[in-house]
Amino acid sequence: MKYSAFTLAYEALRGHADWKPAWREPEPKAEYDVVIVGGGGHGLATAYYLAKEHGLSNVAVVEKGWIGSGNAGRNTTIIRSNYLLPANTQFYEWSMKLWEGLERDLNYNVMVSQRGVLNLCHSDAQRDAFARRGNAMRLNGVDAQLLDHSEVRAMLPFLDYDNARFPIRGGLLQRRGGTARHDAVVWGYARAADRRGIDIIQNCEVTGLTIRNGRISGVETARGPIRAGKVGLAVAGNSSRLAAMAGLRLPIESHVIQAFVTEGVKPVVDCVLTFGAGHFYISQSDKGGLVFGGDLDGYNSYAQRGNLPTVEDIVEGGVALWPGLGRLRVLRHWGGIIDMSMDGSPIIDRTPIDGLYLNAGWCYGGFKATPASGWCFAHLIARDEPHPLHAAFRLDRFAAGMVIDEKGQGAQPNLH
Amino acid sequence: MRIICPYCGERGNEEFSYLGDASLLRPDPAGAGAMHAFADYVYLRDNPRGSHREFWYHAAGCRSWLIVTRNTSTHDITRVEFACDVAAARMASFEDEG
Amino acid sequence: MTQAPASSASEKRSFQPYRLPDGGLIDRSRPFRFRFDRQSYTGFAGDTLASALVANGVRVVGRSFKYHRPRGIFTAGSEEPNALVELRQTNRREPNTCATTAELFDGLVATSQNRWPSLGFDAMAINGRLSPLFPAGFYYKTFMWPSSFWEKFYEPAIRRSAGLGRAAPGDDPDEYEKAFAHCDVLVIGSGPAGLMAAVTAARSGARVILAEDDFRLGGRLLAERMVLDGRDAASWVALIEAELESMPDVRIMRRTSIFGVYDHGQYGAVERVGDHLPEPPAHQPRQRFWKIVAKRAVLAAGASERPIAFAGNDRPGVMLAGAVRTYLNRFAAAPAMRLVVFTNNDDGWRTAADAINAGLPVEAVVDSRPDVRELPAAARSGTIRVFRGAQIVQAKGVRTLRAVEVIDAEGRATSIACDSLAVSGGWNPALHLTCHLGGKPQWRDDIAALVPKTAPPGMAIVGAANGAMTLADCLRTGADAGVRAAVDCGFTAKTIALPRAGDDSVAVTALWLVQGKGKAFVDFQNDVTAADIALAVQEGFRSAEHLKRYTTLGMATDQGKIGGVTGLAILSELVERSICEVGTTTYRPPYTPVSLGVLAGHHRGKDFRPTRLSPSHQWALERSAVMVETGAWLRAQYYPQPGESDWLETVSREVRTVRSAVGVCDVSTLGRIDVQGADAGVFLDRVYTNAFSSLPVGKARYGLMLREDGFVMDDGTTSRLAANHYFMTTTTANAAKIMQHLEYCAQVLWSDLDVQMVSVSEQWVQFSIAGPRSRETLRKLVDTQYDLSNEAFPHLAARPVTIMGGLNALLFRLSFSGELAYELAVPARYGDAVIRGVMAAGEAFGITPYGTEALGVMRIEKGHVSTNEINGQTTAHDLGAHRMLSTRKDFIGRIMAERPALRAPHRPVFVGFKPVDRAARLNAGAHFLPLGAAATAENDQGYMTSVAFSPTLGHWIGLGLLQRGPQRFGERVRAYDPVRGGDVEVEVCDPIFVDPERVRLNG
Amino acid sequence: MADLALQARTPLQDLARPGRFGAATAKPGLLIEERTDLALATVMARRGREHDLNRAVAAAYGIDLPHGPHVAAKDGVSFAGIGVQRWLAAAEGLVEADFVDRLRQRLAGLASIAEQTDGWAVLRLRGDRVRDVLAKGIPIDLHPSRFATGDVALTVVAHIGVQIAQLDDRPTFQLMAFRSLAASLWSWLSKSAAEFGYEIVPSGSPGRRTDRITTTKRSINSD
Repeated sequence: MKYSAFTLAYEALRGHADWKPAWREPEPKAEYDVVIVGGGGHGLATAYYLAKEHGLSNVAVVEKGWIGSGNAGRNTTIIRSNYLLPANTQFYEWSMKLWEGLERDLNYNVMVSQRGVLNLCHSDAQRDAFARRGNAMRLNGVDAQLLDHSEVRAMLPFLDYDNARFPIRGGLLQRRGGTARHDAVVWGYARAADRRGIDIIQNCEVTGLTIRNGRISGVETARGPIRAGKVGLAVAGNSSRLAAMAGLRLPIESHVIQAFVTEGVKPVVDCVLTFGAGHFYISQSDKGGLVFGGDLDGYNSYAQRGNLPTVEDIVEGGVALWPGLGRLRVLRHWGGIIDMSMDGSPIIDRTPIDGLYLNAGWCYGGFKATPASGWCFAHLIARDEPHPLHAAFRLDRFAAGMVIDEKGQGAQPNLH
Repeated sequence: MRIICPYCGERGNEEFSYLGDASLLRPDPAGAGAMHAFADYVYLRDNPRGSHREFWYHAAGCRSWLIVTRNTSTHDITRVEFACDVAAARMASFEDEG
Repeated sequence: MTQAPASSASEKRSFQPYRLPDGGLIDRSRPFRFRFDRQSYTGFAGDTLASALVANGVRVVGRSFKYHRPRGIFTAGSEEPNALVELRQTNRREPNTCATTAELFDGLVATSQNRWPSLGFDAMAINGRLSPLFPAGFYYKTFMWPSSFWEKFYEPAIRRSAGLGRAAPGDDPDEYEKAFAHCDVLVIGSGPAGLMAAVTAARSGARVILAEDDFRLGGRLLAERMVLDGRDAASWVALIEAELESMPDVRIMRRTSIFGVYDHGQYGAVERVGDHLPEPPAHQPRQRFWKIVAKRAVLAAGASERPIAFAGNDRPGVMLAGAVRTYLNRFAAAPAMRLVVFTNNDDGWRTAADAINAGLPVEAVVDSRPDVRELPAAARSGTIRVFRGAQIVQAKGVRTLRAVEVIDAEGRATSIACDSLAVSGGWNPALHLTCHLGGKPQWRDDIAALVPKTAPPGMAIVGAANGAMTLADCLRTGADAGVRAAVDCGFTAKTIALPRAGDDSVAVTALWLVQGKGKAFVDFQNDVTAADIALAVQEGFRSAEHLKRYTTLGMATDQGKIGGVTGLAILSELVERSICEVGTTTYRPPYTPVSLGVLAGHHRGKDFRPTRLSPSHQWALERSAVMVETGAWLRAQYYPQPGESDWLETVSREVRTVRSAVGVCDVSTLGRIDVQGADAGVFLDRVYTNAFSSLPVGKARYGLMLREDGFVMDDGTTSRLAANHYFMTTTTANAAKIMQHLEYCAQVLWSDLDVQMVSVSEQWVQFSIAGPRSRETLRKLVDTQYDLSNEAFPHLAARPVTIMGGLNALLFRLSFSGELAYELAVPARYGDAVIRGVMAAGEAFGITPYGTEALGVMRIEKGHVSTNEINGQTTAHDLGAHRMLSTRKDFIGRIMAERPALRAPHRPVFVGFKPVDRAARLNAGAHFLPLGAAATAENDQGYMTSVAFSPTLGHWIGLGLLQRGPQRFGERVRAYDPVRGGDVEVEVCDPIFVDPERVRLNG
Repeated sequence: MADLALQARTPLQDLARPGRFGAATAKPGLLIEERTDLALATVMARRGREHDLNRAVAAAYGIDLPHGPHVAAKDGVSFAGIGVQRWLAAAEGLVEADFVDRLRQRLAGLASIAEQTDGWAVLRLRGDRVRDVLAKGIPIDLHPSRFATGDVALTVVAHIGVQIAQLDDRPTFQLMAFRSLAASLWSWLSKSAAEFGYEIVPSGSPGRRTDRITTTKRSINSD
């Protein structure tokens, strides 16, 4: 049933008796053209675009838990395309364009809210770096505005301007950036993919990859073997573990990053805000909770939890930036496992195994990439050749030196 | 997390900085295929879920580089060694072999 | 508000119509006046806001999130879903504060939230009538057309109606603090199990911390009429408390919530130091954040009662049965005048007994179990109507409960008039802390509850938190855990005699949902009903996490403490799988909400991060220096003089003075590392791209360091003070990073080398003295035996000297400005004296102090790279420094710097820029485009890294990275800066703008 | 230059002025004294000379070098373990040039010596509530059973690296931070102590070095 205000009203009168499951729960078939491992946003989007853009619908998405149980369901919901380096800018801008039409595309309200993403700067050098980035964005056709101190102050009068350790000098604003409802993105893609005939198979952990003569022929799962002509990996923090099943080592470390939400309050901040002199960013959800986060915990981890020093570091940044936050309360904090690549940028590429494709290295920014990641990965899998939008996200770029290092931190993942 | 520094005793992880996989050995820069070996050394990681030997630097303490054996799934720490001791032992074993 | 005069005390007491005449753990001699929604009331010391409201007969205390239904106090604890208020006013306003845990104080002001215009009449209650349009997840299905309406119309409307309370309008005026505590045994909770654990462990000599959320020890014992060792519970608690207080190694932390369990025995706790007072006492924080490190922990957090879902189960007057007892017994406040009890377990009957004991009429007890064995005396005597095997299908009333509909075992309907309904659906162990490190709970059928399956390392779980529901079991498991914890910590612990206590029956038969007409709430605060769960399941949201996320069940401030298990049970019935199979959602920290202020402690404002100050700081302030944050440092940016109109005029004057006379600048922020040892030279050869083992003693050399990935990491000068002794400088930004890197190289990579290093950054204050008159200035400072002539002390000389009559110093002939220049390092404590000395010595030559701006201008004029160019993305080739890459030795980064992409000819290379229109201003961050080319990414050829107005040349100059830059001198390109509206034609040039022949340098 | 006095400034010179501050408790919970008479040097063993270094220190100062985070002291000279084969040597009340120079001479070839006299702000802390004040920042366990006289620790207080040692059983603690961070350390300490009331006592050490220096040339080189 198509979702609309009309059907909602109609169903309200009928006691909502007719709503069908948003996606089926099929048994896995013996064979698919393509198996996507990972039922997060990226995997589901890949499946959706395989069907929509490439006419491939004999596709399964296999997920070890419930769809969206990884980082798709535990991020801070930010979408933006305010990148410096051309490879990233163009890719994330394509993602932004897909976000802007996603609700009508999926017939699902994923609540894309373009309320603006503002990065604050606290020194002349930082402002110049923002100018460099903003100009790069503009050259790539992305909106960017450099705000001075008074413009920031007019926009967000409640921040600490007069007693700050690191005074606010200005900021880089991308008005088209904002947030989207993370769970809805998963469900929207799942429902839309399902409607195009794709099998979404939950509680189906992949336990092995079937490889013969350098070519993949299927996956072993907790629910039995599944044959596949092509297999795409979109498993975020578990990328190294899956790759190891194919005998591959990746330029990736799995790290934990924490996120936080406060109790709901009436609207207080109407944009996504990042502190440039500490590790803190914040936005307010439609339900009223302030959603915030900061830096990684900084060590390899597969445990979905963080530790206190990072909690303190993040909250200190928050209260330093915005002293009025002191009396609001954290309701919940949690950790996600992210696939930190060695240069901070993603990988969407073929692997040395024929028919095995890799979508990984999203660091802490995978959510905003969801549509373009799925779109590009679908293109790569369907055509077996990269689309120009992600051609730079190669697996061999490290050995060749074509790193895409936005922060200039080099090969130390926890610093990106 | 709490790391038992062999010099300073048990401390919170905020006193340390992290460098990652300690099983990597800097390749011989004069060796054949050094470029390839260095690319692997600098960029590729096992990234295991489970036991992981990793470098931590006690930046706010004794400034020792440590090798910590820690389970990345449970965060349990089973061993902490001075990195220089491990390096010395490795060098000694090379010399023994000859 | 001031303390009320004592004479009016008795008068105030009469204003509490629902206060029982005696009993309770309140201090009737200390009446407190408070306000709720502008109405004035009184309560007593020992009350919570909720108990005082109960005593005053206030029924409606809040509105629900979605339907704005009137709600009353539902619990007596931190799991309260309804009675959330805005506590205090203006900048001390705390939204969403549980009235049930807020301690009453004189002058307390609270306001109800999420209603307009008033709590009694809320216009948004219309949502309740429109509720068929707002089922679970309705918003995912609509608001999609037209797309621009989402941000403009739908979303703002949703956001305005969402949220509960209002955040404080301004900065939080209170202080916060952090503290550390260490112990052998941390006991969490001071109910019967916790007290036994604490006292047992403490008697063994173990260091014990007993943390209690409440302001009073005792836990559930305070709320029940129980007898231990022949004493009433409160007296028994007092006895144990006194013993614990007397022990030196026991710390009792009241008003302290353990909110989270973290790796390796760390516990996060918040002590509410001043929340029970109108404002925190002088010199004390509002709250204190404790980080507790414990070898062992005993979790004795008790259990919380859960409701039963039936139509109208949220009506004001419906309250958890245990909470009714708490108000009666602990607070002597009557939540009811005509009470009905609805229970599925034996515990509910206690409420009836306690109500009767308090003299309150109990209309009926409705027990869903057909086979209740024993009834309390009052029920047996026939004064209470008893329904066995019956259910309440509906609670009626809007702003207060008026009646309940009972369907008895035979299916007959009865309506019972009442003003209160005590509900007990059983108890949920408070197992949250056991899950913070990844533990999963398991289902226990006999108590119809989730209990911990595993405990975090070092934690024992006792009492009701572990499903031990009787008092005797609580006491026993607590004492046992106390012994074990002490023994584990190396103490000899004896089992102590357990107090005699009744062994009450606690049988329960699960009942989650009574089918009926009307909304049956599961999550009260978020208005999630049983029908919402059913719809979610119908739509395929069958995993516990999907259910939660689709319906928002368990996402309110109580984080599912009230409705979580009930929701799972209803889900499991709908999908016909056991609760184990359905699984639970994950319990995350914090256990109860924690203020951001306390987690930040005093690290806000200027104390957000430490500030490093140079020894010349005080002097610079006296000179009216404008200070600027440079990493952790505050540095003098420029030194304005009277009559100068703006910073540019000042900076230009400083530059001109240095170039024409002499200036002094504090460069102490550079990292200084003392490197010694027989292999110090070899070591430096390996970390720098260029050679240092060949550097003569008494000389300095500029060095470049790469990261192992081949990109430039840092630069600086290193001097050889003796054969085995080098003095390295790093950039300000990278000082700590380089120290760590060098230690890595020495300890990990080349531990066979004899090299030792230590930071001496703090030992020395270092001044750059630059300009054609710098030698003359120094001549007045440096003791006469030192020859400073160009021959004796040439460029890059580096030697110890004494100055000002014997003060030891290091003198370097180094120049960042391109002038004849020196850097003088002296022991830090003399920094203030020496800067004054330098100024006095240079006075005759017209010396000026100069700040970081002038320093930057002159380095740009000289084409020296700095942090803007060494940004982690540039190679030695990019920076025109490839000649510094030695080909005769290995060094860090050598191999990877040879990767093809790092040597690619299209990489932008370091060059200088001048505006073609000399009046034009340049901006760093501008990108370079070929003249006439479109402003697109394809035409992007590099960017401007640094700019300055050069007073020497009289126009703006820039440094930057441009593709094939060095081959394009004289060519013009666009410096395109759309974010600042800039588009300037610039000429590519040599990056050395001033004195390329280095005449001044060698002067 | 004749009339230019070389006044030394102590790290806390304008911050810690003697007097009584914070809550008006009957007795100050904390007594704070800034020490300005310590000559300090980092002593790092040369590779392969560790045993000789131990012997040389024992011979010169009668002190067994501690191999761990402890301080060994005799006659006003102390060696505090601050890392593997690394010590902070201190001399009380001495003219620092003499101490560090002599240290260089006596340990030549055995250790790398770097003077740190000016690098540190040094506070001595005592009083009934000293542990309660320190608990507000020192993350390590200072309970007498865990940290006793002679123990040393390098750690972090309020994001500031510090070195703390227990000097006696009263107990007196010595808290040190880098000079540039003295003001931030003071911000933390004064706020943390205010609840208990604190008194800043004048430096009890002889020769608070604000007088004009009289030292003569000495070597900065070690070899």
